[in-house]
Amino acid sequence: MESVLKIKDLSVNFNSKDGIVKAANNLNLTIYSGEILGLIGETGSGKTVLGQAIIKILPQTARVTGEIWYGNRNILALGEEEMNKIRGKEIALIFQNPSSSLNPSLKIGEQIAETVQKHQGLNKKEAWEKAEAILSQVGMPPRFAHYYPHQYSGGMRQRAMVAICLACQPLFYIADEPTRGLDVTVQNQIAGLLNSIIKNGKGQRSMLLITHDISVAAALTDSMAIMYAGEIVEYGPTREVFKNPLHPYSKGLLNSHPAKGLKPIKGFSPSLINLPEGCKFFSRCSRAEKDCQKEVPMFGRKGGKHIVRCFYA
Amino acid sequence: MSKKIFPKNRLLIFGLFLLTLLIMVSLLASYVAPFDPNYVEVENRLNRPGGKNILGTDGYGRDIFSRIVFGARFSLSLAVLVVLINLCIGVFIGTASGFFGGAVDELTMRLVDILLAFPNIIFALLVIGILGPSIPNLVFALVALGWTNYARITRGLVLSLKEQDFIISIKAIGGGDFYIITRHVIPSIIPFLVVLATLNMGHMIMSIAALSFLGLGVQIPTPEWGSMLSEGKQFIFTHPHVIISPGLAIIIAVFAFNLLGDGLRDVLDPRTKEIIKT
Amino acid sequence: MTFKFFHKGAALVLLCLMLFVMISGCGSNASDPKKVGEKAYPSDQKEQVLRLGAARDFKSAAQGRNMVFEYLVSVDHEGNPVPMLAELWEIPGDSKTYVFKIREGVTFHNGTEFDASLAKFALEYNANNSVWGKYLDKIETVDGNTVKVYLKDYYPLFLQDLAKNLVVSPDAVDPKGDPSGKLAEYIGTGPFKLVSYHKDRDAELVRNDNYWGKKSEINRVIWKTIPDPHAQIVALKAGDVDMIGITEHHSSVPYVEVPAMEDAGINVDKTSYGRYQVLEFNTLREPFNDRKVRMAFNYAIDKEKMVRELFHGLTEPAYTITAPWFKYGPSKVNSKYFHYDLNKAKSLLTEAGWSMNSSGKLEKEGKPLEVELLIPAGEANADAVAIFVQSELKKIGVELKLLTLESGAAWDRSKQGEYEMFVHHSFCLPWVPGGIDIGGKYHSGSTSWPAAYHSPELDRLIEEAWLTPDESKRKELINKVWDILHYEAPCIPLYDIVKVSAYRESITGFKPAPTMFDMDFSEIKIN
Amino acid sequence: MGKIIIQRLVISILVMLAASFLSYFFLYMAPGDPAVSIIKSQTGREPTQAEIEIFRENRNLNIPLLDNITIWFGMLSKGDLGISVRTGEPVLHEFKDRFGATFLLAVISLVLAVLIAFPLGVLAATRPGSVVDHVTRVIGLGILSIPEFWLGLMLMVLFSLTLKWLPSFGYGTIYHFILPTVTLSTGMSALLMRLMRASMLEVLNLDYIKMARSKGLNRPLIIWKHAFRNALIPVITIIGTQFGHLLAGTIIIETVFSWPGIGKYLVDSIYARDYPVIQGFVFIIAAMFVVINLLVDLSYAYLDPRIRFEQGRN
Repeated sequence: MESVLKIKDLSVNFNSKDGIVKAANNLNLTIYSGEILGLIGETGSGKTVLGQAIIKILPQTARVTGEIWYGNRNILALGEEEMNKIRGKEIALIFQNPSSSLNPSLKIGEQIAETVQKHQGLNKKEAWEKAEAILSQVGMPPRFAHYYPHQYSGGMRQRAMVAICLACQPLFYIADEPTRGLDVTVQNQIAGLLNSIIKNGKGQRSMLLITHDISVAAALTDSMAIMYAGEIVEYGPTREVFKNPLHPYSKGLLNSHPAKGLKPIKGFSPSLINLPEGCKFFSRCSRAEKDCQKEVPMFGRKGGKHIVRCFYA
Repeated sequence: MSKKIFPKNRLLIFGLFLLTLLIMVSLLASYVAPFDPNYVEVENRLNRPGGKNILGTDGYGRDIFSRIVFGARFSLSLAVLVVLINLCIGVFIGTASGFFGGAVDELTMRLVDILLAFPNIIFALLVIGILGPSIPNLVFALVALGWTNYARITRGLVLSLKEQDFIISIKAIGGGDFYIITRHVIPSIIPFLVVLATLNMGHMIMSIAALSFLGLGVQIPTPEWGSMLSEGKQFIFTHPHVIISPGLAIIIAVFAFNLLGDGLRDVLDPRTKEIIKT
Repeated sequence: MTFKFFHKGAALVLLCLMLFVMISGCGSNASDPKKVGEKAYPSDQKEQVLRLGAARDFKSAAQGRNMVFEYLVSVDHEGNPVPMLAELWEIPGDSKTYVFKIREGVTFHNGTEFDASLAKFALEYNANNSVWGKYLDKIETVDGNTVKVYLKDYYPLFLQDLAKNLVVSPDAVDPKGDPSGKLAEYIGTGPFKLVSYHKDRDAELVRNDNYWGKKSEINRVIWKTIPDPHAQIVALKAGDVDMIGITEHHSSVPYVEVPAMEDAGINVDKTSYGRYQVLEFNTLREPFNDRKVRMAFNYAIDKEKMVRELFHGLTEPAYTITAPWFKYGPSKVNSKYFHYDLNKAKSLLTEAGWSMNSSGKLEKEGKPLEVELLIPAGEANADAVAIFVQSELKKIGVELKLLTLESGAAWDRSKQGEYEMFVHHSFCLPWVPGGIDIGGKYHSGSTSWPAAYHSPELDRLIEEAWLTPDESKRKELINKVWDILHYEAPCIPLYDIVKVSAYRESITGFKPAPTMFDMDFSEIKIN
Repeated sequence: MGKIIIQRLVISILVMLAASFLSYFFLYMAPGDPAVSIIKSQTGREPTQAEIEIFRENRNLNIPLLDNITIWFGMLSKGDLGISVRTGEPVLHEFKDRFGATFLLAVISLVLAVLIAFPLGVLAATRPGSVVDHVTRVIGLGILSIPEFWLGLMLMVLFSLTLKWLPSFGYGTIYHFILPTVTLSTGMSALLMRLMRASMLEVLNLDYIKMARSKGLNRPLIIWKHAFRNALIPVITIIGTQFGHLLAGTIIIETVFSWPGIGKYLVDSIYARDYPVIQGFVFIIAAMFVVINLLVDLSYAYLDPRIRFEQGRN
């Protein structure tokens, strides 16, 4: 399979009043065309930062190092103007929390149409027609284009959000917690919608699905990366990871799922400001040994594509 | 913390420095001022700056510098007085209104709405114009409407505090209203009040000066900055120095309070920024 | 979607409405002040345009009205009645009947001829607003140019009152021809006609070519309202106006500006109208119930220095209660009575029982000599005078406190006698100077000044003078009044508030009008 | 929305009535006789008792307080604000004749201030911590510390007296507008700039701005179409509530520049105790205040669809 996006040694730091926040540390990740890659982790593990780093909309205070290869272009080396040709047109970001991510003072139709206008050079009228078409594509009546976000229900807003991202038919999608805060039935609808977008892409479209929801990840993704404290700790095809989680954190995460009996991991994830040396999971790990505290474990390959960052897995 | 604040808040430090200077000058006015601010010597009137009168003399031959120095004492203490009265009334009404709610709240907030609708300088003009210029009338005119802003903001803060877990839990374990208000509510809103009062100080100094300028402020021959401008206005085209330096004194004092308030707003609590906009 | 329509629509309609109302509200006068300004420049050599900078709105200033309207009887500088639209008058017998002979050949600006019946109308119109109206019995026209006025009682000020009664056309009042109507249009007989007027901005007048008297050389007068005196001076220096100060009864031109104006080549003219600024004593209270203290205060103030330093020597210090040259003025008293003399002041105070204590302050029985000077807000130059007097009195150990009150409140205090010293200015023409008016200050019946100096002897003399139609007898009585008053020193006369008029060099022939409410343009020319 | 407007209108009318009643009451209780002050201002001397009586009778000043108030409300219901004691002209005329000048001064200054403040505020907000941001902050604070009337006097000294470029007073040509409007708009623009910056900063940190960026929209479009419009809402509210401040500033500036507006007239009427004028002016000013607030509400609804629709549903 062809890779769409290759992340190499990506680190993201923020300067804050209290010190340097290390939101991502030496991340490496490859997304292949046609696949949905799940990025799983607790809140605050740096998932969202990764998503926004790919499309380069992190705040100015962020310091990003490493490489992100999109096709043959290193996104991190691109200028703002070139980047604007990629954003929305080739890579789209589906935000979490659509109620705050949709502009309250613009009609949904306008928010879709302006992307089309920008990337496809259509005039206003054509862009609006297109916007209505896209809305019906995501399962909403075209007249809803004339409504404002606050007139939509939560599920409809998420659909509208998907519609905005779908507007220019990009090939690569980043979906950031797309099902968060929705009813279960609506969650399923949105998940189905996302799935159909990728599956209808004839192997051309791919998606990075950022979520903390294990069941959504299990249902949608082809492969999975588990993130903890700014690092990826385990990666592999979804089925294998689920069947046989290797990292102690992955095990805990999968076990904390209600379906498996709700066994929470003891302790809290470390603050991203004062990260411990060595394995970041050390303090909460039941299998930890002394050397875990000294050195960050390297990835070990456990058959096929399944890799894990743990000395004892 | 302090190490990091320092370079970022040079303006705050500068404001604090200016203010300290002003307070020192007004406290030590009789030592700083070279002359009696009310000593009239008509033979020496309208001297240009320089010589034994650093900032020159006014239309009656009084030393402008000495008048500005004593004026600092007067203008500052009057503004402080007005702000304090406003603060006390506003906090009292705002707290009562926000904490107890109900009909009292409804009634006071309607009253506040009505009073806020009144342009305060126009009101002061009306009051002093009718009752005559005097310090009690001036204070009354500025207080009659001045407390409303404090009441409004205090009420808002108290309302949001009331919903917070720690207040609810103190209430649950049987803490009395008075105890909660004095020990928990008021202390938590102090940072906001400090910022508000500091910014309000500058505004008050200007309002008092404006009213004095219109001849509605303090009695002659009190050395007050606004009335110095009012008296000096007749010399604007012949001897502009008479109105330049008192004006600069007002600017420096107001600037000091504005810098301080603005800086404090950044330092004290990030929420102050959202609540106190101007 | 009806809501959407409602909102955008309503917002727009309301906005438009507001704007329309606001603009139409101001449209009536926002349109053409520029026109006036443009016309103001005398492009045509033959046309003489005089631009006046005035502190007040044209219609609210007596000087403005007096360009358009005239009186039956006017007064001269000293207060003697002189003929105007009444050529002459007779007071046959009982001094209650006046016969006026109306000037012939006078027409109103609308073309109607002025005659006895119109004079009768004007008198009836004014009777409603004048004190003499209360004494009025009836008005009769004897023939085409004779009017007879019958008063119920003798009223000595009748002719002087007429000198402030405008002769208006019946067409000028609303409703037309109704003597109790109100003045609506400026239709008079005066030397100028009003052609355009914008409230608080300007007015334009053209010469009345049918004027009965000496016609002015000026074809057109532009009245520009500039409330601020300093702005007036700038306008004069910049050539935006030709003349300032003439349109006010008070001196509106600050004395301090005069030297700089003279340096800038501007002619400055000062005219005394006998208006004196005085400090009144409360003679019912300590310490001013003692004549010696009142005299001491008079001696203690160096008026020469005050006038020289504060007023640039433009005015004259005052040593009589009012101007001696008035018809009923104190011409016979010793005017040098209260010249500056610190030693005399000190010894008078010692005589009065006040002695200097160790801290340089006067005291009597342990009580320091502290008095309060009440200043009605807005009294011209009062602040300057007060501060000067304060510093002068300090030299003899008196502490003077200053209290400025809103003028209404200050006058209420005077009515109640609740003051120690009070700064104000005296009566002036065309009203009879203080003392003779029964309501005046120094008669015990005065409601405004119950605490001024009063005595039964003074009351008797004043009443007698009031009721004596014979001029020489009356003058004799009045001289006695002034003698008593100047002996008792009931006030401190300070200085003569001269009216300052300033005009550009190109203007010649300026002549001060007989009263401060009039303007005389008969000789003025612009070169 | 309709309901809200009606509710507001009712409150506003109450406010207006209360305001004029209060001002009237104040005047009535205050010392001093309007007859005396008005005759004094016209003749420059103390009136005699006889003159005062005539004047009081002619101008209806002898009517007791309560009767006068009922008369006034009766006239008000017919749109009549009474007749000025001082000039004998209808109050509404007096107001209309002067309001244009005040309105023009206030509006031109406000427009000028908006034109200066909004771009600068946006500029500072889009570059937080930059030199531009710091400089505008310090200058803004500095300007806010200058008393308006003093600034007016200084500009007068500089541009009229020293440089002789501009007229110092009066009304008429465009040049007459420059100094007063510049004076008024200076302080106003500093205030608006600070508000705009704060509001813009807040909006720029919101999710939908990131969303707009992620769509590949260019910066100007994001700033002006997405952020500015939303940042405007709180600023407009404050402009509305600051209207009284603006009017007050105008009154002081009018006395400095001899501007023939309502400000100076109101001050003079207060001194002369011209009851009907003060009462009427206070009523009209309160009414304007109410209308401005209503306009602000409407523009608010226009800018922020949430309010428009949610309240419309009620």
